[in-house]
Order: sequence, then structure tokens, then C-alpha cells
Amino acid sequence: MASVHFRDVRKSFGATEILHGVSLDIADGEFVVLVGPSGCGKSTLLRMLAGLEEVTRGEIAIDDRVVNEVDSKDRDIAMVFQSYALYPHMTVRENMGFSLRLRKAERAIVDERVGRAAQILNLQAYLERYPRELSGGQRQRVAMGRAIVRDPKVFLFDEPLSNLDAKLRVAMRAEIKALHQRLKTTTVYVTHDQVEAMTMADRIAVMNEGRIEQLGEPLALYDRPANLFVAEFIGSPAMNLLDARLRRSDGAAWVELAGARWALAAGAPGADGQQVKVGVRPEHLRLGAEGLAGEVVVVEPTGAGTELVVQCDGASLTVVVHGRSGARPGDRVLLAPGPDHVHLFDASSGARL
Amino acid sequence: MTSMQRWGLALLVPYVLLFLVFVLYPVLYGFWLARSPAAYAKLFEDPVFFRTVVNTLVFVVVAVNVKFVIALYLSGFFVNTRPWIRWLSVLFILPWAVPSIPTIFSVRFMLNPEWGMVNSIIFRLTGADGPNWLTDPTLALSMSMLVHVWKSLPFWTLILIAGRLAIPKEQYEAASVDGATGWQQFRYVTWPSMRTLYLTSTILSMIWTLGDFNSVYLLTGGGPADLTHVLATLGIRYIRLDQLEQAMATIVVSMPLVLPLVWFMVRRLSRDGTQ
Amino acid sequence: MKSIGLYTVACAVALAFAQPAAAQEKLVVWFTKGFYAAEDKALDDMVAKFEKKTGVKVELSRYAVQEIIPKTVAALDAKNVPDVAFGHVYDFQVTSKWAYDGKLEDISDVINPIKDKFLKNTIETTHLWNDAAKKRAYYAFPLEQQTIHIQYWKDMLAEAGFKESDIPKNWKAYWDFWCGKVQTAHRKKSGKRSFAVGHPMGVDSTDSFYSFLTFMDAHNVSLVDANGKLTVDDPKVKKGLTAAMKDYTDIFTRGCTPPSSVNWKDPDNNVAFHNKTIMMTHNATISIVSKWVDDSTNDKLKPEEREQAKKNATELIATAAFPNKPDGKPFVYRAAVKTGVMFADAKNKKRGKEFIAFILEDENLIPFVEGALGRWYPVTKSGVARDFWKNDPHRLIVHNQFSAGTVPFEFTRNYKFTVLNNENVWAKAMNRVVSEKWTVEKAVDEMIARIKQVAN
Amino acid sequence: MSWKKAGTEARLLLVGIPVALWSAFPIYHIFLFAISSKDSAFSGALWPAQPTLRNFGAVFKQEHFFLYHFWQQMWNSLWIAATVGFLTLLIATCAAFAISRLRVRGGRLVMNAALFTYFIPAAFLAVPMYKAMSVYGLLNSSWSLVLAMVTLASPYAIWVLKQASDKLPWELDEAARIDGATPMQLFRLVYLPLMLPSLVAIGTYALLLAWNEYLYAFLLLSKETNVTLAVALGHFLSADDSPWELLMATGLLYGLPPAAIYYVFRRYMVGGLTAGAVKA
Repeated sequence: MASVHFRDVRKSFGATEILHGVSLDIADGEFVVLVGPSGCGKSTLLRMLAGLEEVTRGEIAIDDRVVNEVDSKDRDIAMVFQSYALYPHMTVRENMGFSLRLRKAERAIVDERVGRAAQILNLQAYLERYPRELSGGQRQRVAMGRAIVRDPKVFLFDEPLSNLDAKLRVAMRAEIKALHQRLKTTTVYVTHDQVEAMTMADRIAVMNEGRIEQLGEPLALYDRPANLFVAEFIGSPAMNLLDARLRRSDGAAWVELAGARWALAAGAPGADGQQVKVGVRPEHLRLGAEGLAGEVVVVEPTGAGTELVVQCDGASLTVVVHGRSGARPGDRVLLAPGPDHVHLFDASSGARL
Repeated sequence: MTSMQRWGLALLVPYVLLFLVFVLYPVLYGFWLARSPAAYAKLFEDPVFFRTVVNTLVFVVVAVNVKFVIALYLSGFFVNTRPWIRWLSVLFILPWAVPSIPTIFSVRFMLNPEWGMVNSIIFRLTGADGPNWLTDPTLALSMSMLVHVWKSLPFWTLILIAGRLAIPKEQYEAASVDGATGWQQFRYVTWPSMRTLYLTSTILSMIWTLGDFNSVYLLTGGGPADLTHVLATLGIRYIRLDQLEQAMATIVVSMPLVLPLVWFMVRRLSRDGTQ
Repeated sequence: MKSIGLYTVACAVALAFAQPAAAQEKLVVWFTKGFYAAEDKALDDMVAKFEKKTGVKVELSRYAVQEIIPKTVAALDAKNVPDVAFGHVYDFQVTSKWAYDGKLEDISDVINPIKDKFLKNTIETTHLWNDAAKKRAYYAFPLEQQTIHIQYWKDMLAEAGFKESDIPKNWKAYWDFWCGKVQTAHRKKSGKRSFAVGHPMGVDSTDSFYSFLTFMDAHNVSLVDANGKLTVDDPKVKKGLTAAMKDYTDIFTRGCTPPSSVNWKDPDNNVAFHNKTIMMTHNATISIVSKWVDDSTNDKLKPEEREQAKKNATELIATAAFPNKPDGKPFVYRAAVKTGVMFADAKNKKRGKEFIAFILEDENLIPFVEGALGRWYPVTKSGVARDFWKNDPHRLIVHNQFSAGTVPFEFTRNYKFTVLNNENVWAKAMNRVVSEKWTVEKAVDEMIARIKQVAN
Repeated sequence: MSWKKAGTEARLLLVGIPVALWSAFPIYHIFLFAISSKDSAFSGALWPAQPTLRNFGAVFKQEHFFLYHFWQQMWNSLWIAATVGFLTLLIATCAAFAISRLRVRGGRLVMNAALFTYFIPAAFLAVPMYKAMSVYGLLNSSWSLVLAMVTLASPYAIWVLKQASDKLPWELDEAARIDGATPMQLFRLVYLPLMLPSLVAIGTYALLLAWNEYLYAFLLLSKETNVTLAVALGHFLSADDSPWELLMATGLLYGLPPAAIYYVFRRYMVGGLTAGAVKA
């Protein structure tokens, strides 16, 4: 097990730089998720760690060893691919034992470790099958088994669940998490799905356009997104964002928007008259007697709650209500958040105030 | 990365050596042999030469295209899954697998106007004499082309079968649902998917056909009266006449024919690389 | 493991590249593949004897007749030639040209001491001009020779209702007889689509030019004078050529030869003869009957097949001379002397010359020539004197044809005629007439133009 | 429904029967000669009056002097064709792997160079090739023919194998590299097994090319005991009087091994030969 360090890592393809200096320290045993929209550079970062892409500038270290010039095979890492990349001409047993075979491990040891991994992943019954004879979830498990058998310093996952159906994805999510809790192997996990990131990570690095926008524990990111990008990206349904003007008077602070005003908490930052973006998570908007006026256009019951889409002066807001809601499309409602749940961002830079 | 490059280079070495030693050197040597302008003067003086160029063009353009239209059609036939069609495909491949000398000679005997099997069948059925298959220049060249088609059709059909098998079934299902007729399915589903393969194969076949020596040499020997030569047999004829320079000059002269074809192939290939 | 495999292969290739150490003195000899087992055996015996006598290892390769020239041309170009080479078509196509270009070794020191044992016409054709060295010398050695004969099925003639004695001796009557009477009668009686004459006209054929030039001889046409200068501008020559061409193509136009004969290669008249599509053919050896002679003693065949072969050879097939010339004089045949050569680039000239001298010794040469069962005629006086040439009716005819004296081919005086024969301007002119319906005069004009273009 | 089915079947037969006749007839004609006796071969009949197997006996027992070395020459053909198949595969696979999977710099150039080979039709390259072999001292060794045929077969082989390689998922290589495979282990343990169908097909292609070659064979080989059967068959064309029935019997026997090879490997052929060429 090991720690992983990225130090001002850059990557260019030709003249285009796609990673602009990423620094990230991952502690021993930590589960870090790199999340971001496609093209943000998260996979490239992972592949550089795996040794599949060259590092243009900067340093990547595993423990104290800089691995920039080290071949993949000598980095002691294991990787699970989105497509699983199982060897089609090998049985499950051979697939899982392949890396040990390459290291000329003794037969008994290979069998022992493959057996153990199979047990962990509940694959004993399938050891003699070929990948084509397995279901998607089973293949996914074999791919993980192949990583486990290695007992590597670092596990790398490259969107491992995106080829599975929704239900299986949830189940596998839990399994991977459980596996990590059991093995405590340092893990770097790449996904574009923020739910996966939230549920699995010890820490999340949200990436955008070749940079890490914010790094932190899942709930910290949820509660205090550092900028508009993170605010919009983390959380589902996404945070509602509105243009507003910050007002301050007599120690009270509020935002003005479309003729309504929302009170802010006492310690709210920002100057009077400042143009801001106001963010409120859907579950923090309340239907009440005062606030922003709007018209309900969609009502979506999800069972545990109800999602409303409310049209307010050109903006469309999502509201999540616990339990059932009596609202009907066409109803006119007033919306306001609790003062502690309003996020303020600078209108021009997008940074959290 | 570096070890990949190192190994990659090492693995290229055998072919690069082979190329330098057995392609580049002989080709350069061939050009060197063909350096004398007198050889070209003599070549252009030879009345057989122009006829040969025309024959070669006809051979390459007509024979190859006829072959490919048939191959395209037959590839559609052979993708049908029936036990008897599987067996037929084994029979169908035989012309490609068996050597040229006995087969082409057998065709030559078969087409003999006096005692060959074809004309004796014609005689038995109609009571009339069959055509002089190999003594009429046009017919003889056509027969050479036919033998060429016979011999190489299976190979190219095989290629086009593979092309058809690679088309996803859903496309046909979608087309059927949309009410496409057989011809429309071909026009809008099969052909667009196979066009590139078809074109590439045609060009490659043309290049190979230019070097086809057996079909003409063994069937007509260039006769009657040297009217059915193609460049491949003409080159060998000059060697037989102890006129090596002229033989090599025919290579150089044939270059305008080959050049665009090879250029097309190389370009096709480059595009593949970037896909 | 892969890399080990790679290196093994690399080593194997490297080994193959390495020249084997010359442990034993070597002589490389190329010959045309024989037509009969006895020929090849005689050569093998000869080689074995030579090896025993000298201790030299002879590397003997045999090539099909159509391959030996391309093969030799490639070898000459690569300057990697055999020490001694013999090809049945060398004389027609290349020998005098190679001599002219200076590619051959002067072997006069081998030939001069034994010059007198050869028939004059044969040794003359190997005395060739070397334009590089500006001298005339023996640049080749003769091994055997051939001329043209007529062969016919006696039984088919009889089937048509004629006797052998009915065959006219006069030129025009002779062809009219076969073409008009025999063919018509045979077709009527047998109900088969038979042809009287097998008349080779293919471009890719030595038979066709041999036959045509014989027709030319019949009309007393000589295309070159004693110095090798062209005579085609002489109106008499042109008239004779036109007459020869007319006679030759008439046989086709009259429908007396199979339509396919315009494209015949050398074996095709034999094939048509054996399956009785044709009754008679002219052929530049007696290979047609020799085949049956060979079969009659082939112990691999069934007794009844041997019997039939013997019957064909002795009773059913006749070998005959040509009729008298149109002017009524007896025919003088042209002989082609089959030559072997040593190249200027040969590596082992000393042993090569020994080998040439050795194979020209009677005890070696005679079994080789006679191994061809009469197909090739000897070039030595002792060879022709043997009973072999008298104790068989077919060979006797051959012997008589040669004994009357022969004339050489044009190419012995003007090497460029090898090119004309090779291109086969003669067969091309025939094709102009019979396939493209040109007039004989126009075709002959085109032919003369080409002759002048090539051979002037 | 069944009417419609019968109609489809009839239409298929309408194509199938001519195809069968077209493919089989010249081969049947060879067979006919091979089972005819000397004198009945040229009768033009569809079936000989007295079929016989003696011609095959004569070939097997090397009874005719054109065939004195039949078994030796058959062996030469086999040896040469098999070696050509093997070497072509070795060289082309290495090159395709380097170009396609290791993405070696200059790979494209090598591909284009390989195609350049076809710039000169094979029949024209014969004499210069002879010269080259002479310079290398390879003349009259079967290696000269082997290497010449490998040269002619390789460009197509590389091309097809390269495109087939391109279709293998790239992640497999990455997975193997992370699993600790060296490029050579990747080649041997992952690449070769996955390329098997294409390899079999290309091997067969090269083997057949060498097996059937006539022009290069007669030019590059010399002694009767060294030549391939194709060259030996050429002897039949040279004589004024050839035993054609023996030529055809020999030809038929000569055609059997490649037909057998094709038959054994046929399930690989369609997919393998063209795995790459199909890419639209």
C-alpha cells in the first residue's frame, strides 16, 4: 500500500495542453474519486499514473518513488477498465492469474490467490468459463478479481461501472466500497457520475478543463462548493442558480431577485450591491407564504418525495419536497430557502464568496 | 514507452531488411537496366507493343470489373446459411486453391475447336461447329480473361463475403421495417458499407492482375499472331528474345498504369491510420 | 522464447547466405530436358563417366525447352552463368546473337583438332562472327541436327480410298491431292470432321517458321546472300516470297488444316495427329513416330498397348520427304544445327572445354543422339554412318534427306534473323492473310518492311 | 409461407447450380484426362470409355521419366510452401504488431514501402530478382525461391494483419502491460492467440501463393531434384509429345494438398483473411 502524489502534472498532445498543472496527494489507503465531465482530463491523469501515457511535465510519485520513467509493469498498480479488457482467449482463472503467471509465481501461490479473490468476489463457480460466457456484472467482477489477485500498491478504476445497467451499478458500487474497506488499498477511481463519487469516495477531486476545481470530502463539496462549476456538478438534481444582487443593511443581508428577496444568514460575505449568483439546492427550497413567485410546470413524484419544476421569471427552478405534495401544474407558488442554505458566488469569477 | 519503441523497431527489422534486400535493390537494378533510350525506341517500334498496351488495359479494366461485379453478387449468395451452400463454397474455392498449369491447360484442351470438349458438346447439341475459341484474337483474349476470372474470383468473393458479414443485422432489419425491397436494401444498406472495401479490393486486384502471367501465357501464349499479349507476357517474351533492356523498359512504360493505383492504395491506407 | 525463434531463423538465413566452402572442383552444366528417357540416361552416364575420369563434380540441371532461354538470359545478366550450356532452341534464337555481342567463349582450340569428324554443314554453323572482338571463330559446338519431314496416317489414307502410290510427286498436285481429294473423300467415308493437313501457323511455335521457310525454299527464295546481306529488295525474291506465302496460306483458306492451327504451339500438330484430327503434317523432326517407337518398348505399358504402339510405328504411320519443288527439281532441306555454348563469363573454362571435348567423343555423343530415337540426326560422320539410320524405315527417310545435302538457316549468315524467327514475322504475315483477310501481297509487304527494319 | 420459401430456395439453386458447374468443370476436365487412357483422352467425350487409375499409379511409382523425381519434387513444393507460409507469418506478424500495437515511429512509412512492392508487377521483377539472388549467392538454393515468395506475399500479409490488429481493443494491451507483460509477452500471450484466425488465413494465403508459383520457381531453381512440382509440370509443356494424361493426373495430385489445407482451415478463411480489410 502506498501514497500517491501528483506534482504540477501537465500533459500536452502536440501543441494542445490538456492538463494544466495538477497537484494532488493521496494518502495511503485512501479512496479518491476523480470526477468531471468528459474531456476534463480525469482519465488522462489516471492513465498517466498507470504509465499508459507519458507525463509531459511535472512528477508523479508512488510513495517516495518518482515513476515518470517507470514502465507500467514495474509500478505495482492494478487497473480496472471501463470495457473490463478481459483476455477473451483465457478462462476466468487464467485471466485472474495472468499477472502472477507473468511474474513466474509458483502454481500453488497463483491458485491460492486466485481462489481467494474468487471467494471474495463470489466467482468460484465461474473460474473455468471464458469471458464471453459471463454476464456484464460477472465480467466486471472478474476485472476486479484480476486487480485483487495482484495485491498491488494502488488500485486504479477507469469508469468501471458505466457499462452496467442502473441496478447493477448500485450493487457494484457497494461491492467496490466494501472491498476497499476490507483491503484498504489506496484507490484512484475515475467516473463522470457524481453520485458514484459521492457514495464511494473518501475524497473527491472535481476536475474541469484540465484542472482540479475542488478537492475534499464528499459532503464538504456538497455543502460548500468552491465555485459555480462544482456547485452545479455535485448533487442531483443539480443546484438551482439565479442571478441576483446582494444587499446589506443594518447588519441584515439579503439577495434581491425578480422582485423578491431572500434573507441570508448573518455572517454572509459580500458587499452591498454586488452582483452575485445565488445557489440553492432543490431540497432547500420551501414553498411558503413569501419569496420568489413562480408557476409549477411539472410535478414528478419519486415515491419518497416529489420533484417540482417551477418557472420563475424566465428561470426554471427545481424543488424537492419530502413526501407527497399537493401541488398541481399551473399552481402559483412562492419559493424561499432557509437562510443557512443559500450559496453565493461571484457573478464574474464564479468563485464562492 | 521506450521499451515499446525499442521492441517495435526490432520487430520491424526483419521486414525492412527483406524490403531493402529483395525489393529495393532489384527494383533499382531493374530501372538501371531500363536506362537506355534505345530500348524505348525499339519498344515503340515494335508493332506488338501498342496492341499489348491496349490488351492490358482491356484486361485490367474489363476482367477485374466483371470479376468484382460477379464477386459482389456471389458474396450475397454465399452469406445464405444452408448446408448445401456451405458445401458449394468448398467446391467454389477450388479454382483458387489448385495450381495454374494443369487447370489452364485443361481449359486450353477443352476449348480446342476440333476435338475439345466444349465444341464437341456444341456439335452434339446443335450439329454446328463451335467458335474458334482461341484463334480469334478477341475471343482468345476474352477466354484469357475468363480464365483469370475463374481463377481469382473465389479469393475476392471470400473477401466480399467477409465484408457482408461485417454489416450489422439490425441495419437490414431496420431497412425491412422501413419497407425496403431487396434492391433497395442493397442500395442503401449493403453498398454504403461495402463501397470502400469493394474499391480497395478492386484496385489491389488490378495491380495483381497486371502481373498475371499465367492466364495469358498458358492459355494463348500471346497468340494468335502476338495479338493477345499483355505487358506481363510481353516482358517475358522479350527476355526469351534475349532483349532484357526492352523487357525492363516495358516495366517503366507500364508505370503510368500502376502509379495511380498504388498511390490510391497508399492513400487509402493512410486514411485508415487516422481513423 | 520468441526472440530465440527469431534468432534461429536469422541464423538459418545467414547460413543460407554463406557461400559453401569449395571443397571440390565444380562444373555447372545446363541442358535441355530430353524428350525420351534414353536421352537423359545417356547424358547421365556421360556425366558420371566424366566425373569419374576427372574427379570434377558436375552440377547438371535440365530445363524445359521454353524455359532455358529466359533462364540463360537471366544468368547472363547476373554474370552467374553455367560453364557449358546446351539448348534445343539456342541456334534458332540466340547463339549467333550472343556470339556477335561477344558473350561467348572462343572454343576453337577444342573444335579445331576434331573439326574433320563433323559434317561440313554442322561445323560451319558454329563458326560465328564476334563483333566485339572483330573476329570469326568457333563460338559454339554442334551436338545434333534436325530437318523437316512429312508424316501421315496410312490407315486414314486408305480409309479415304487411296494408296500411298497415289500421292503425287509434283508440288502443286501434292497439296491438291491432300487438300482436295483425300480430305473430301475421308470426310465422306468416315463421317468425321477430319482435316488433311496439320499446318502449323502459331506465332509461339518453331514449327511454323520452320515450315514456312521450307515453303520458301520450295520457291527458291533466299533472303540473304553469302555475306548475310538482305536480298529482299530483289523483285525476284519478293515474287518468290509472295508465292510461298500464297501456297502456305491457301491450305488454311481452303479449309484443309484445323482452324486452331493459326495458334498452334509446337506440340499441337502432334496432338492433332495422334488423335487423328489430321491425316498428315509436316514437322521439323520425326517426333510423331518416335513417340510410338518409344512406347513400343516401354515396359510400363500394358502388352496390348505396346502392341498398338508398335503397329502405329511400323505399319500405320509413314514418314516421307517433301514433294519436288514447283520447278520440278528435288528438294534441298534446311537443317538446323543444335548448338551448345560456353560463356565468356564461365568460371571453370578449363574443365568446361574438357567436358565439351568429352561429350563430342563418339562413344559419348552417339548414345545421346540415338537416345532420341531418330528425332535428332548426328552431326558427325561416324554418327551418320551407323546402321541405326538404315535399319528403320522412318530413320532411313531422314537419313536420305540429310544425305542429299542440306542448306543452313539465314541466321547463320545474319544473326538478326534469330530475332525475326523469334518474333515470327512469317507466322504474323500468315495471320494477316488468314485471320485479318489481308491480301497476300500486302502481308508480304509488311513482312519485308519488318525484315528490313530488323535485319538491315 | 412455404411457397415463398420454396421460391427462395429455387432462386438460390438457380445461382448455385451454375456456380457449381463453373467452378467444377475445368477441374472435372482435368480429372477426366487423369482417368483416361493415352488414346481416349482427346475424344471430347464427357466420360471416358474405359476409365482407369493407371495414370495415378504411374505417377506414384514415378514411372515416366518426366516424373522420376515426383516424390522429391512434391516434397520440395511442400517444404518451400510451408517455409514461405511460416516466414511470411513471422515477418508480417512482427511488422503488423510493431506498427499497429506498439505504434512504432516510422510504422506508416514501412507500410507504404511494403505497398510499394506492388508498384512493380511480379512478372516484371523476375529478372532483377534473379540478379539479386545471384549477388547474394542464393541462386539454386531453395531459399532463393522461399525469400522471393516471402517478399511477394508479405505486403498483403502485413496490410491485412495490420488492419486486423487495429481492431483488437487497445485496452487489452494496456491491461497486459499493467499486469506486467513485456512487449514480447504481450505479443506471445495476448496478441498471437487473438490474431489466430487472421494468422491461419494469411499463412494459407502465402502457402498457396508459393505452392502455385511457376515463373519464379523455374527461374530461381535449377536441379531437377531441387525444383518444385510446378516447374516439373512445365517439362510437359516443352516436349513435342507429352503424356497429357500424366500431366493431368500429376496436376490433380498437385492440387490436393492446397485443397485439403483450405478445407481444414476454411472456417478461419472468411473471417481471418479479411478481418482488417472490412473496415469501412
